[in-house]
Amino acid sequence: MSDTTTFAPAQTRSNAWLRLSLWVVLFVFAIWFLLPAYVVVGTSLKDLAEIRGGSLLALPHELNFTAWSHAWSKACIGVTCEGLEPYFWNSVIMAIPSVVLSTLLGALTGYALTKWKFRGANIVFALILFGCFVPFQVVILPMAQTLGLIGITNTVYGLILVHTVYGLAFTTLFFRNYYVSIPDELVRAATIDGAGFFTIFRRIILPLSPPIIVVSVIWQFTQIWNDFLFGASFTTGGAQPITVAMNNLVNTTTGVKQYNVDMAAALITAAPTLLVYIAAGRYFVRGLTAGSVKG
Amino acid sequence: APLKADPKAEVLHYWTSGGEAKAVKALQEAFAARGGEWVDAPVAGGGGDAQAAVLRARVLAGDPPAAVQIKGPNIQEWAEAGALADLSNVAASQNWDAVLPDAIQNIVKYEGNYVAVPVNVHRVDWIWANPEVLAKVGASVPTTWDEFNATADKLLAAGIIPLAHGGQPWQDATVFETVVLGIGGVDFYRKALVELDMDALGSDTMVKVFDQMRKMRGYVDPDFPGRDWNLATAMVMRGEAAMQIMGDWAKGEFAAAGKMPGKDYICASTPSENGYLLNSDSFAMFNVKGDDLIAGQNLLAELILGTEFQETFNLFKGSIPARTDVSRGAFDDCAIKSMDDMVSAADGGTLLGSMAHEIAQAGAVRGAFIDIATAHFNSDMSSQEAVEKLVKAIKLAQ
Amino acid sequence: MASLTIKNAVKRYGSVEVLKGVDIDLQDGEFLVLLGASGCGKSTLLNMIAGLETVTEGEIKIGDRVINDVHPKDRDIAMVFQSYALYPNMTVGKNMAFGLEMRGVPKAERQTAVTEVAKMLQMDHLLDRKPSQLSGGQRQRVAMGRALVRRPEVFLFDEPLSNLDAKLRLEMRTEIKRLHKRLNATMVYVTHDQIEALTLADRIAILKDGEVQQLASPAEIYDRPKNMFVAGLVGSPPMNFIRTKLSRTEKGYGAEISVRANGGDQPVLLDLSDQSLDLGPYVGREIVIGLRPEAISQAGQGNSGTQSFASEIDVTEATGADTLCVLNWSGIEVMARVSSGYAQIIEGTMDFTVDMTRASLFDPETEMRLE
Amino acid sequence: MASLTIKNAVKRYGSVEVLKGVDIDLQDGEFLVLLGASGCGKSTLLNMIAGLETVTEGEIKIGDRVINDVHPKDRDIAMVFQSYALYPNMTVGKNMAFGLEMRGVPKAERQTAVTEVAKMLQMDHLLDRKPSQLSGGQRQRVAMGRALVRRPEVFLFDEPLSNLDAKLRLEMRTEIKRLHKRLNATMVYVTHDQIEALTLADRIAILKDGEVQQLASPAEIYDRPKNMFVAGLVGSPPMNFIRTKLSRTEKGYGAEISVRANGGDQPVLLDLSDQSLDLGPYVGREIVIGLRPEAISQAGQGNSGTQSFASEIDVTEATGADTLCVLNWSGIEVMARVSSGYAQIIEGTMDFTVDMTRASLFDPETEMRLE
Amino acid sequence: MTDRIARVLPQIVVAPSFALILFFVYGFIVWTGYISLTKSKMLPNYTVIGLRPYERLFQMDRWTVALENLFIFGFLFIFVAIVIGCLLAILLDQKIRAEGFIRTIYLYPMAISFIITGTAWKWIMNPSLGLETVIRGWGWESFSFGWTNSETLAVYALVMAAVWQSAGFVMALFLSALRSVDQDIIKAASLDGASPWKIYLRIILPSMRPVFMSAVVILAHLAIKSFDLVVALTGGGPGYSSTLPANFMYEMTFRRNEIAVGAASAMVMLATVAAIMVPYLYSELRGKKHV
Ligand SMILES: Nc1ncnc2c1ncn2[C@@H]1O[C@H](COP(=O)(O)OP(=O)(O)OP(=O)(O)O)[C@@H](O)[C@H]1O
Ligand SMILES: Nc1ncnc2c1ncn2[C@@H]1O[C@H](COP(=O)(O)OP(=O)(O)OP(=O)(O)O)[C@@H](O)[C@H]1O
Ligand SMILES: [Mg+2]
Ligand SMILES: [Mg+2]
Repeated sequence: MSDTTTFAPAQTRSNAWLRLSLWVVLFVFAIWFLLPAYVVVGTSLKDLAEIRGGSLLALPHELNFTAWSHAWSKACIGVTCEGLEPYFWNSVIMAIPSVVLSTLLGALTGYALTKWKFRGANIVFALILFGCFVPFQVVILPMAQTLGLIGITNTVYGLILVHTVYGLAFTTLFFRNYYVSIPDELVRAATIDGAGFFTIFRRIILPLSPPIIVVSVIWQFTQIWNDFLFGASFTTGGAQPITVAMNNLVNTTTGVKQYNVDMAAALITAAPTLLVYIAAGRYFVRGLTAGSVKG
Repeated sequence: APLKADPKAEVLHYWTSGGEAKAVKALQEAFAARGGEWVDAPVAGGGGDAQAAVLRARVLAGDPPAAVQIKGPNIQEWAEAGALADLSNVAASQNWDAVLPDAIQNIVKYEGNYVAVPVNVHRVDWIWANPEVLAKVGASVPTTWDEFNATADKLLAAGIIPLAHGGQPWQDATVFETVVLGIGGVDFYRKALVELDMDALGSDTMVKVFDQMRKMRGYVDPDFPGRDWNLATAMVMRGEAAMQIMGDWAKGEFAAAGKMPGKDYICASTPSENGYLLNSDSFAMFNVKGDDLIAGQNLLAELILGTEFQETFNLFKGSIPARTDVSRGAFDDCAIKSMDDMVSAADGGTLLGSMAHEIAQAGAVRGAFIDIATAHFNSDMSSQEAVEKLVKAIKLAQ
Repeated sequence: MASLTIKNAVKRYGSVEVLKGVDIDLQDGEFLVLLGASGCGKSTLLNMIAGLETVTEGEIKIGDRVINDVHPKDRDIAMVFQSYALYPNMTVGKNMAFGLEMRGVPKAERQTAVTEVAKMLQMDHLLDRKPSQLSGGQRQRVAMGRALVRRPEVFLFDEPLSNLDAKLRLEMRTEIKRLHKRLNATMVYVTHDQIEALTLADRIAILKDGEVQQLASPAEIYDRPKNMFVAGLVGSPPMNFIRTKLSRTEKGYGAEISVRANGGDQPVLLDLSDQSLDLGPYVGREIVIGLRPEAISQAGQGNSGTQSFASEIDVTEATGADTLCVLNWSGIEVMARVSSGYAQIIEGTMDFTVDMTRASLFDPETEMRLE
Repeated sequence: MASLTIKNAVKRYGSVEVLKGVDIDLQDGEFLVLLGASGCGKSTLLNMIAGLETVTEGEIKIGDRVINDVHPKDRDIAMVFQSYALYPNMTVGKNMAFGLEMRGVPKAERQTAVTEVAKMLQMDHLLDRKPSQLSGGQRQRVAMGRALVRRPEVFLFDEPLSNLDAKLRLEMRTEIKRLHKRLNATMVYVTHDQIEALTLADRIAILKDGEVQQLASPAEIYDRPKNMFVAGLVGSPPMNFIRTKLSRTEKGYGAEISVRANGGDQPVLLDLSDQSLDLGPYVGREIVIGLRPEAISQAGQGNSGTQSFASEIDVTEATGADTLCVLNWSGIEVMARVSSGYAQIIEGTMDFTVDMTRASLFDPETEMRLE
Repeated sequence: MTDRIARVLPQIVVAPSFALILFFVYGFIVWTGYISLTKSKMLPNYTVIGLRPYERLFQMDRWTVALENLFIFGFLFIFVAIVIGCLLAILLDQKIRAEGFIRTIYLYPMAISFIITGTAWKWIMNPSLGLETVIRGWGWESFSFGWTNSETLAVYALVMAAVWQSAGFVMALFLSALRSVDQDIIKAASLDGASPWKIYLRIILPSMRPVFMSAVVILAHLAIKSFDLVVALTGGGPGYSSTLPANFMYEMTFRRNEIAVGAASAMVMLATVAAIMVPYLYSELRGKKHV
């Protein structure tokens, strides 16, 4: 990693200038990337008078977390005023099984497609892959009918099914591309050792998969957590995920629009995915290169 | 009457802002007071945009909510699709025929039977004006469009924004339909926007309408796109702008800010020959299974059209009750003017459904109108071109 | 007990025929090396024996049992892979025990077996390491250990040493040889390194494009290659091929070549009278004379060639033990191997002696050995 | 003109000293090979010459110019990399012309130069291919062509052949040798393959842990290694080291070993009288006798050893040209190289002759050659 | 017996996933295709009327605009995101201290939903609340950032916000690829006399074609699915100048009771995607035969 592109004899003077302009560019981009975050966080920490009086970019006078606690437990959504908390847990209950299921299925499928190549495996993979590109708006109506048919409409199971299915394309892609780089000989050796399909998966392949599991989990978690369309279309009321609730909260006003609460709500909604990225982003990037970039 | 099951209703609505939310809360409390279990299903945003998807998804899944906030021709279409429950029993026992004006009855009845409960009547063709600002240029609220233009020019010269306006297509369409009503007259409005008469749509009058729209655009400040209507209202309140053309839900904003009608702000109808553009919210009851849900629907219907709720709700919302026998005592001058005007318009045959607010036309045609109105308003399209496009678009949408 | 019989084995991938009917018969305890260039089908054949690839046509037997449709784990074989294919997530001990565990061997027994093999391979101190913590040679050893611990009847090796550096390769080669002697198990060993083949094999099967070219002992392959392909494949530097016309001489037969020496080309008659075959039908026709570099050496000092003549040296390469000289005969580069004492000579003409008893003769058209 | 002088070159990465003061002096047109195990600093030194790494201490000169701070492109050098480092997105022609283009050579001239070099390397038909469409050997050739086309004064090679298979390696080796002869340019060549080093070099510098162990001609390195490290590194199979005690004998000096023969151990006195150095001070002390395998051969048939005795053969390995036998002397495995005619003998005792004039003696403590 | 099961086990294991995809992706596409040929209005209706919905679709000005926008948006978004991502990757590749920290800053937008992204940028671009007033307040009177308010610039506002969200991701892709470039190639080019800048431009970037392709595919998928961003940032406006096909489809299907037209637009969208993706997938899977 330390072995990056540098060219030994340093022509120091022009280098210093280059270095400086490099930092300037990096810094400008950092500001650009941070600007929205700054606005959102800043606003969420201000009180209403401050918001109305000052500019969007002014620093908050003091760190005022009341908007946060309000958004979490007191803000009104429709006729109930319990804040985002119950919906947060809805999202958790929805996201965890979907992530686990789609990752597991993707892993198994990717494993079978790469390490047990049967006739047509590539076509099957291409067909699955194309699933990445279906705009979700297209599937709402037939999905609604299907969910109704199965009898899991307006339940968390419905959402888990939807997210699992439409996450599968991506997880399969990730795992497939990762497993392609695991030598086939490992599977052959294990076969001779007497291990079967699932034993090899469990004992050999899965222990090698953490990097790509991280990718799959982060990607799926982000996608599912941030989903609005499915959540809004297939659930109502108390069963809604946090994104829908946040949207309702932001659009629910009794009296004056509370920008600070809205922003705090947006932050609470984004917090889990943000934390995941900040904490595990490095592994995400690393695994992603293994999983989707074929260089 | 004693029912076998406790009433229960899932209510799908998009009343999540301002007075609306308070009003729904009132309804929910009343429902609960009668032993009902209220399942709240708010879908905020976009004036029902998001709700439309949810509703279709739920109906297709065979699990519709009990009561849904829909209105205008949509009610007829859902009824035609066989999705709506018959409310004749409640209507008969509560004697709805007697208390609802014909214009409203037409909206909520399908093949002679009630399938929806009207909540209120909004008037759309209002001008909300700031008297102080008008006074600065020595003007009063205009009563003709020429006067409007003259006043606006004066305001412009004085560096005041004449017209506060927001940036969603439906707002453009709202202004558009008041201009159609004013410039073209009641009959033209009916021919063009209700009956979709191609001659009327393609007429010179329509060209004039667009000419006026082009002028209106000049009276709006450049920052209007993306602005919410209530922010435009606030501009009038603060005196940054002189007037706003908006339905009477704008009144809720004035009220919330503690402003008094007549004193802090003036409500006047937009220039027209006694025209009245009506917008009415209503709840449609969908076919559901289960005694508790049916009981809930009936109870809800009864409560919604009950005088008590009609009064509280409309006081919050700024509109006027759908039924005519609610006591006027608590309502302000603007509301009373609206009530009076509605009666006289109904008598004079000048009571019209709003196109922009989905009373005159259902989705596709309304969408076509809105498309052209907003496209014209937001570009430098010529009036002639706009008319041509309008004719084409309406033909296509029918 | 564990003989291995391959009868007319054919492998097709779709319409591509990768193996075109291979026949090999292996005694119990024999060490067979499959030698061939990359892509000739060595691994495919090995995988078919292991049961990792299906057999398109033909029959594979271990002992008397036809195993075409037997699952790999029931074939009583073990395989060592080029990449070692160690399970990266398991310790060395676990790696070795895995096959036993899969076969339901009780834990205590597994442990005993693993310890024993680890001792034998002198790697008992490595048992708790992960493969990533091992050097290349150690990994190779673990891969061998994993195969050994199951005590199978047939061992398969797929280029097990090609990832090692020269020195280690040498060591491990000797070790495998010694193992074979000790276990006396049947072994099939794939390589494309001819030195490995020559040193290890009881018999070598030389493959080309899915066909066996020659199946014989190393000495026979080296001394009496069946065709020019085999002759060129085995031996380093490879056999020199000199194309010339066969003529009848007083003593029997001979072939004239022109040798560059002292700045000019000199005609030299290579004497083929010692060849034990009847060359009559070839007289007047072109033949190819194959001469190994060691059959051409510096004259004198007890080198027992059948004839001697001077030749100019183009380039020399000292390889330590001996020195290679590039000569020019009939316009072709010919390698000669001389003792290292002569390494210093770089240019100039020197006397060489040629041992024509060791020459092989080929038909230039069919490229087959004349016999 | 293009001599290369490295004076006390030191390279440090942080506190790690990778090169510890290297001194090398190279004549114009000389071919130097840097030989050493992986990680000893060969590439680092080469990169320093090329200007790809800074010089921590010391001085590097090409001709009379100190180039420590000269940019790589101005040093008039070209380099061939182990991975070839061809630009994957460019055709062969573009690859070769790129260096000229960067130096602002006009297009027509570039073309001429490229065509000429391509012809010389017999790859003019490849000019329009991308590197990915080439075989390993062809890639190697392109990498060479890219270096040649600029006609630099110094060529640097970093293990250029290690990615090729044995046969190609041999061919390319000869080709490089011939190129050197033809261009007469100064060349520095890194490898860890001792055969390559021995065959190519005018002089070899043997590196270990960042220090030059010996800088001498191949013959001297092979015959008179300066220490045991050098002796063990060069030669395959490596030199046998026999540790024993030096004693005075009638003829001068000798050292006793025990040789396994006919089932028992027999004492044998190795005669060291022919050694041209004064061993007096070492009498009674332990020394290490280094004997190359070819110094131990089968007795008779003109093999001119200085003494002969019987020894039992443990394992034999036929490598074609000759056969290696593993013997057991003083409990140590000793390799002997016998002619291939003896390949068939597998076990048993045979008479061997040892050429003690070719023995090297080392001090077991310092591991230095006794001189 | 068990052997036979073992032999088809891989197929059995793939089957559920494949069946799910077949049904929920391809089944639904077929369903949508069918609906696009019917007279469906407010609810799906299965009476076929032929290609009429497609005719109507292509006569709609709104659709033309949406399609045009998709091409403008898609092209610019992918192009700019790759350029910026690439540039940042190169800059970060220069042995930057605190690289991990900066990388996180660049990458975090990927974690945030388009709804929040859109809302935040909507404020920042709001002429009276956002950046414009602030910068004018600093004395730069002519500064204008009200892209969302301009019919012509609104699409570029979408591009900007979308780039903001994805550029860091592209950067990460490229950075990893840069790190795996053979160092010898760089050395060789340096010896050949190429400046660092030339080395990147002429050698390294051209050799990272696969990464470019991966980035294009991932960005294309984001571009096609962009729906929330439009809703949150411009609402499709001013007018409908910044709608994208996904928004068009939604509007038709759910707001205008034109399910058939909505379905037709979806089919056109899918066809566009397929036209781009199928050749890519084909070449990708072809080329990977040997792995
Ligand atoms: N699954 C497959 N489908 C089609 N052809 C294949 C397949 N597997 C191998 N081949 C082809 O079969 C031939 C023989 O391959 P094999 O792996 O047996 O060669 P090899 O002799 O082991 O070569 P190497 O020395 O490179 O390992 C090759 O030409 C290869 O391309
Ligand atoms: N950038 C660096 N920082 C720290 N140590 C380094 C760096 N580059 C190389 N080294 C160390 O310097 C030593 C010599 O490396 P070098 O690459 O010169 O070895 P080499 O002889 O070329 O080996 P090989 O045969 O494996 O190529 C190694 O121990 C290596 O770990
Ligand atoms: Mg192979
Ligand atoms: Mg190196």
